This record gives sequence, C-alpha cells and structure tokens, in this order.
Amino acid sequence: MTTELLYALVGVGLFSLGLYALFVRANLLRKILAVNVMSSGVFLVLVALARRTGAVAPDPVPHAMVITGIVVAVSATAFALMLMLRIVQETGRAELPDTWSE
Amino acid sequence: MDAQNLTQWIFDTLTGLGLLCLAWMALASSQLIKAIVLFVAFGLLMALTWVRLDAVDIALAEVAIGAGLTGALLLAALAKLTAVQTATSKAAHRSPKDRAARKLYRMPAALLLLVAAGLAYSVLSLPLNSRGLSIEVGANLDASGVGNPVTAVLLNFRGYDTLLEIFVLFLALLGVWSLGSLPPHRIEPAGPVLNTLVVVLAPLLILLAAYFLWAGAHGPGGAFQAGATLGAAGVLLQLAGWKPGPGFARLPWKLILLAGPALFILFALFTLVTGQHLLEYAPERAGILILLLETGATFSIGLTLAALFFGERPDDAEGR
Amino acid sequence: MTLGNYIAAPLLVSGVVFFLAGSAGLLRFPDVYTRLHSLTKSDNVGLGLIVAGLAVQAESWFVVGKLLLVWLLVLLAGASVANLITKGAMQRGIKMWTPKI
Amino acid sequence: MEVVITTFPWEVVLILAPLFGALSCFLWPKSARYLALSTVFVSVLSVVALAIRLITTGSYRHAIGGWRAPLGIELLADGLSLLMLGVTAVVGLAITVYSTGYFPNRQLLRFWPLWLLLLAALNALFLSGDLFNLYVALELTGLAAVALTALSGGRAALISAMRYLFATLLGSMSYLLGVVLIYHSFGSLDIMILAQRVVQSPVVWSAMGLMSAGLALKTALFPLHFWLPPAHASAPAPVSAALSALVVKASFYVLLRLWLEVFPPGQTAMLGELFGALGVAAIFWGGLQALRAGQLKLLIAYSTVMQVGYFFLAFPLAMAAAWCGVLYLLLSHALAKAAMFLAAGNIIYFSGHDRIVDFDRIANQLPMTLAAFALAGVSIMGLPPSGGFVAKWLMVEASLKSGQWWWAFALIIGSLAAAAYVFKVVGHAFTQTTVRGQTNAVPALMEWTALALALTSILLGLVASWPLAWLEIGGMFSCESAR
Repeated sequence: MTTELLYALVGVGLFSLGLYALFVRANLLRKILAVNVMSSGVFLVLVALARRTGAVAPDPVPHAMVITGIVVAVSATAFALMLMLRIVQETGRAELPDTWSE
Repeated sequence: MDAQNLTQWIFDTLTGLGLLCLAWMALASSQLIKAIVLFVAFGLLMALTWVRLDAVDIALAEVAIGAGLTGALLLAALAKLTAVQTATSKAAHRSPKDRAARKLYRMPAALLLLVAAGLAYSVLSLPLNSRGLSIEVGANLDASGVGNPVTAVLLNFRGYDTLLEIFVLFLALLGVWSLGSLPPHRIEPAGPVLNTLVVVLAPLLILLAAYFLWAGAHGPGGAFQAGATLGAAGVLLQLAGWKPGPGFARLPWKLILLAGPALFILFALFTLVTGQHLLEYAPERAGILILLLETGATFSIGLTLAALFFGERPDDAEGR
Repeated sequence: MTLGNYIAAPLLVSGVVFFLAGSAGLLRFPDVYTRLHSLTKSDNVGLGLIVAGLAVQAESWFVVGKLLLVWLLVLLAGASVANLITKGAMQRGIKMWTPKI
Repeated sequence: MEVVITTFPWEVVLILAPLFGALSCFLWPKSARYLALSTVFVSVLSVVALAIRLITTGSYRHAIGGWRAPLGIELLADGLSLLMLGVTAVVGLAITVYSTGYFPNRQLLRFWPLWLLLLAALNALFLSGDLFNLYVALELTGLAAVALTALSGGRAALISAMRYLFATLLGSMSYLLGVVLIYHSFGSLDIMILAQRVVQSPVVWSAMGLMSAGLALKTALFPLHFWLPPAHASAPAPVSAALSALVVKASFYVLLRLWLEVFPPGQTAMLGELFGALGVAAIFWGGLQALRAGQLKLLIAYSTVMQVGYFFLAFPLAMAAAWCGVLYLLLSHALAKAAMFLAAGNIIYFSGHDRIVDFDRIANQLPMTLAAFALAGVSIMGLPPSGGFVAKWLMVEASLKSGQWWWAFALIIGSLAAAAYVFKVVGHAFTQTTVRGQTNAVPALMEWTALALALTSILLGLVASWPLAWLEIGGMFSCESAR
C-alpha cells in the first residue's frame, strides 16, 4: 500500500466517522465537530491523491482547492456556532427538538 | 523494504491511526470540553499530515485556521454556551450526558459501513498515476506573476474561486451579525502573565502575518495564512480583555473589513470595462496586482476572523 | 558521520528522553499541578536539547536563529499557559495532592 | 449598439453587480433600499441583453482570467443557464420590490446584503462550468439561504435554520467528495472536458452516487425533504418565496447538468428509475401533508416537496420532451410558488397569522392577494392555459410515448391533490370567523407584486414556444417536438 492510498483511505474513514456522528449525536456542538471532521476527510482524500504525479512536486490545484475549502469550513463553523448559541438562548438546550412544530 | 521505507510506513500508519482515533474520541467523548480539546489535537495532527503529504501551504492554513481559530471559536462558544444556559430561565437541564437523537438512534451502522467500504473500494480502484493539472500549472507559472504554484492557482488561474470564497467569509460575518446578540457573560480579567504574553505575541503575530503575505509569492504562505495569523492576534487581544467598541461597526472599519472583497470587485470591474477577460492580469503586472489583492484579503480575513470570534455586532453588544 | 553528527546525536537522544519522562509524568502524576510540572519541564528542556542538536547540524546561521526563535516562543507560551491553567485550577478550588504518609 | 450587446460579457455583470450591491448595502445601510433596487434592475437588464446575445450568436464560454479549461475556470452561457438566470431575475425583482414593504426596518437592513449575496450566488451557480467552482457557489447559496431563514430570530426559525444548515452542509460535503473522485480519475474539473473523458467505472459510480445524493438532499427529494417544510414555513415570506422558487432549483440545476453532460448514459439508467420512484413517493407524501397542514405557509412548503417530486419524474423518462417539460415546470413553478408565498406573506402581514381555519373573509379584505393565490394555484394544479399545464402536458406525453404510463398516472394524482389543497385555502378565505383579530393594512405594492407573478405564471402557458426555443441554445436537447 502506498502512502497516498493509505492517507486517502484514512480520509474516507474520517468522512464516514463524521457522517455517523452527525446522525447519531444530538448535541449541536458535536454535530458541528462532526461536519468539520467530515470536511477534513474529504480534504485528505483530495490532497493525498494529488501526490501521484510521479514528479517531485505534487499537483498544486488540489492544494489550492483545500485552502479554499478550509476557509469555507471555518465560515460555516462560525455561523453554525452562533446559530447554536441563539437556539440555546431560545430553548435552553443545545439540541434540536424531535418535532419542530410548536 | 529498506529501513527508510519501513520508518516511513510506520510513521504513516501511526499518523493515520492517530487521526482516526482522535476524531473518534473527539466525537464520542462525554464532555464537550474534552471533545473540543481532542478536536484541536486532531487539527494539529492533520497539519503534520499535510507536511507529510508535501502540502506545506495547507499545513500553515490548517494550523492557523483549522486548528487554531476553529479551536478558539469552539472554546469561546462553549464558554458562552454555559453562560447562556445559566442566563436562560427556560433552561431545561436534562442529563448532562449527550442524549442520542431519538429517531436516528438505531440508524443502521451497517449501512454506513457499507458506504465506507464502497468508497474505500472506489478510492483503491483509482488509476495509480494521474498527473492532474500539474503540467499545465508548471507550463504557465512564468506568466502567473508568482513563483509558488499554489498561490498561482489561488490568485491567478482559479482566482474566481477565491473571489467567491472571500464572499463566503463575508457572508458568515453578515450571518452571525444578523442573528442578534447574546446575553452578556463575564470575562475573567487577564492577569499580568497573560497580559505580558499578549504584549509579546500580538506584535510578533502581526510581523509573522506580514512575512507570510510576502513569502506567499515564492514559497509557502499567502493571504489566507497571513489573514489567519492576523486574526489570531485579534483573538489574543480579546482574550486579554480588550473589546471592540461600537465604532467598529462604522464606516472606516467596515472599509478595512471589506478591503479584500472590494479590491477584488474593483479589479474585476476594471477588467470588465477594459474589455479583458474577468480577473485577467497582464503578465508583467500580475505580481504586483496579486500582492495588492492579497494585502487587501489579508486585512479582511484577519479582521473578519477576529470579528467572528467576538460574535455579535459591536454596536449591538453595546446597545443592550 | 561528521563531527557535527557525533555532537548532535547525544543531544537529540537526551531530548527524547526528557520528552518521554515528561509524557510519563503527564499520564502518571496524581493532580493537575504535578502534571503541569512534568509537562513544562519536558517541553522546555527536552525541546531545548533537540533544538541544540538540530542547530549543530544546521546549514546556516539563519536556520539556527529560526530554531532558537522556536524554542523561545515555546518557552514563553508554555510558561504562560501553565500559569493560566494553574490559576484556573486554583480558582476552581482543585486541591493539591498530598502524599499519604 | 447591436455590436455592444452581442459582444459584451453580460454574464460577468450578472455576477459582479449583486456582489457589488451587497458590499454597498453593507457600507451604506441608509440607502440600501435604492442600492438593492438598482442592482436588481441592472441584473434584469443584463439578462435581457444576455438573451439577445445568446439568440443572435448562440451559446458561448467565458474563460476567466484568460485561462482556458482545464487550467482555468470557464463560465458557461447557454439556453439552460439563460432560463435559470431569467427566472432568478424575474422572481428576484418581485421579491426585492415586495421586501421594501414587508420587513420591519431593523430586519430590512440585515436582509439586503444577505439577499443580494444570495442572488449573486445563484447567478454564479447558473453560469459556472466548473465542478469545484460549483461547490463554492453551492456553499455561498446554502449559507445565504440559511442566514435569511434565521432572519426573523424566532424560535421556530432558528431551529429550522439549524436543521437546514446541517442538511445543506452535508449535501455539499457529499458533492465535494464526488468531485474529488472525478478529478482524480479524469484530471479535470471542467464540465465540457469531463463530458468527453468520463467513462463507466466503479469510481464514476461512487462519484455519481455521492453527488446525486448530496444534491438530492439539497433539492429536498423525498425522503431527504425533512428539512424543507419547517425552513420554508418559518422563514419570512419573501425569503420563503426565494427558497422555494430559486434555491431548491439551484441544486436541481447542478444535478441536471451533471446528468445530461457528465455522467455516462449507460450508467444513469438504474439511478434514474430510483429517482422516478422517489419522485412518485414525494408527490403522494407532499400532497397528503399539504392537505393536512393547518398553516398556509406549511401547506405551500409541502406543495414544494410535491413539485420537487415532479422534477425527478423526468429522470426515468430521459427523453427530450420530458426534459423540456421539467424545465418548463421549473419555470412556471418558480413563478407560481413565489406568488403563493408572497400572497401568504400579505395574509400574515394583514392578520398576523397564517392559520387557514382562522382566515376571516380574506376574499373581501385582500381580493388581489386571493386572486394571486388562486391564479398561482391554477398553475400549480396544471390547468390550462397556465405554464404548469404546458409543462405537465409535455411530461404526460413523454411518459405515454415511452410506454411508461405509470409516471403519467402519478402526475394526474398530484394535480388532483393540488386542486384539493388550493380549494381548501380558497374556501376558508371566503368564510367569516367568530373571533376578529387585529389587522394591518397591506401596502398596495405588495399585493400587486404577488398578482403580477401569478399572472406571469399563467401567461407562460400562452407563450410557451419562446422559452422552449431559448432552451435549445447550446444544443443540449431539442424541444422542437414539444413546440
């Protein structure tokens, strides 16, 4: 197994772990962490496989894509955290109710 | 397998397992604070992985943004969470442990394993050699105005992605500000030790940001790493008890906040009016234009990240 | 092996020993104060030894300067954070461990 | 003059103008109303100019930065993008005008920059010819939509916004992983280049599954629709209109592009059948829930779930007439659904609630609003001469022609359900309730906007040949038989 494939598989594992936690965990902060783990997994697959160029330097396009992705992820996280805090302020709990109607 | 390969293999396996374990522990831990600390550790290990994968630019971004600022945001949110929960009269204290979502509790983990296996299979079936776009990037690097291929892709070849992405960051701030304000929570006064640390570190971080900005043209670094470092300085200042006043929602600060997107838009309008392609650089001026755009972006990213850490609109926080 | 390597190797190895000891202390010591004690010691001295070992092998003075800067920053951060954690622990009223006699 | 129109890059104006508008609305909130209105007018004019250019010179691509694909990103202007941009401009104009009256002042200030960013994101998405750029545009769209959903700050709005945020993030992640697999197999992100390179393989299966699932989640295809009804019901009415009319269509548009251009035809057949089956389920479930809904906006939201079901019926049919029908449905649904939500907004503005049984002689008090709702209902039901009728006719014809009559059956059942829930609302609008609530006078502009949108959706049935002809620009498919 090459280094590239190993890390790509770890990326797949992180994606699946995050996905599982996103469904199973009720606490909103944990759900936000889960989304971040998922995105890390996707980025890892993207960058690990970028080394298979056969040349000295890896393919720079995935690197640029990941930097863009990291900024998008932190933006979404910041917004999600504030939304969570406002929900806690309104409902007293950092969880989504099972039914949404009043 | 020679000794060097074996060491590398051991290192890779340990790192990979470490990533999976840390992620799992962060997502499964019973206390939120533990989860966050483990998540930050996960981010640091990710940064190490990026270095291992020859992606130093991403490693810098990950340390500064992924682990650093996201960690700070998470910790701040946790502190506010406790404050908000005690301030809310409606606080319905359930069991402190995480209650699994009722409906999805029995979500078939087997199905998920199947998905993971399918994904793993398709990753393994990918062609062993693919050059991607490295040759195209290499062939046009001279015309891009910078020597670092990642910066060339970010600011020139795929500069349009970066334009949209800066607006994503701006949008996050608009979104956070539109959510209104939280009840005030008490911040511990900073002691002499923290103050000294901030006094030493904040100027150093600003210097480092300038270095990243400059270095990005030919080596690892660039606007995002620089902006995140600047943002970290802002976070440090806030940790030491400094608070942005209502003036920070007024025009001069707004202009700095918008320096990045505004410069991008102005440049795009310029190319539109002069009949060029959108965001087209003349090769001889590309270097200086990219530096200009990156400088604007650095200020915007830094200030936006610091503002996101603060949370509500500064004039909202004052008005209550 | 050059002369530099002969000097560097013992420095690096002893640095690793400090880190190992520090990690063992972090895991095995009874309370937050003693754990911090072990952690900061290993960070400061262990890292100092490793930096020294690497500096001997460095190609230029510029690299040596950067390595030193790394060490100084870690010293500063480690010391301050240890102080902050201790302060927080004291404020929360975490008692110091006393050996049972 | 003509030369300018047929050579100027209008697509760039469509992206830059709302971005510029968003920045200036943020900087100068006092004149935000006028800045927003002028931005939207510029967008409408640019779409008209773009249409003229496309009709005279055919579809074209704009290489951003002068870098051609695969290195750079290319914008793509053809009939399909023109249709989506046109809908966005018309509905966007209506919502902008409507919003000047609808929101309380403080919310309005926050609304403008977010709203213009949403418009910019949608325009960018409909013009993008690059898979990763589409991801960034999808994220921009999703975040703007969620922020707008939470704008009112109420408990229900916040909770549904959070659920919506997780759904949209999960959808983008899944889509992005698919993009990663595609990029590493075929070495490009450009749709046109991929169209030539993509061949059947296990990786393409995975990528197709991931991207389709992510986009279906964002489009709220049953059973992934769970986030839509609460979000669309609890957002402010103009925002609900934008979400149902435009945002849901954005992810569907991406799916359609991938389906028609990137994924190899041999591989799409089985997934197409699945999509069709889920579409039928969505029609039944959405129709049932809409009939049961006690609140007007929730009813309209479930009607959107149902309409999304119709969109996916085209996938198993996979023939030109079906695609044309679906796109026409998309067009008329956008107008009709926006009109419905704006009408619901008028009712909420007037009486302070949207409980259907407590409607107190809305027919007398807000005759124009009720007319708008009923006319939009005609289009949603698919009665002649509305745009909805033309669309459903095309789809029924396609399903009968291909011998798959059961899809046509679902379409007709859906129309009956739509008729039932529209009449339920209209019926209550004529009755008098015992308890009188306090009422606010609705500005005439708001009533006129809703009515104008509803009338346009009816008119679409009379001028069907034009939009269908525009769709053919770029030669993705021919709607000739349909005309």
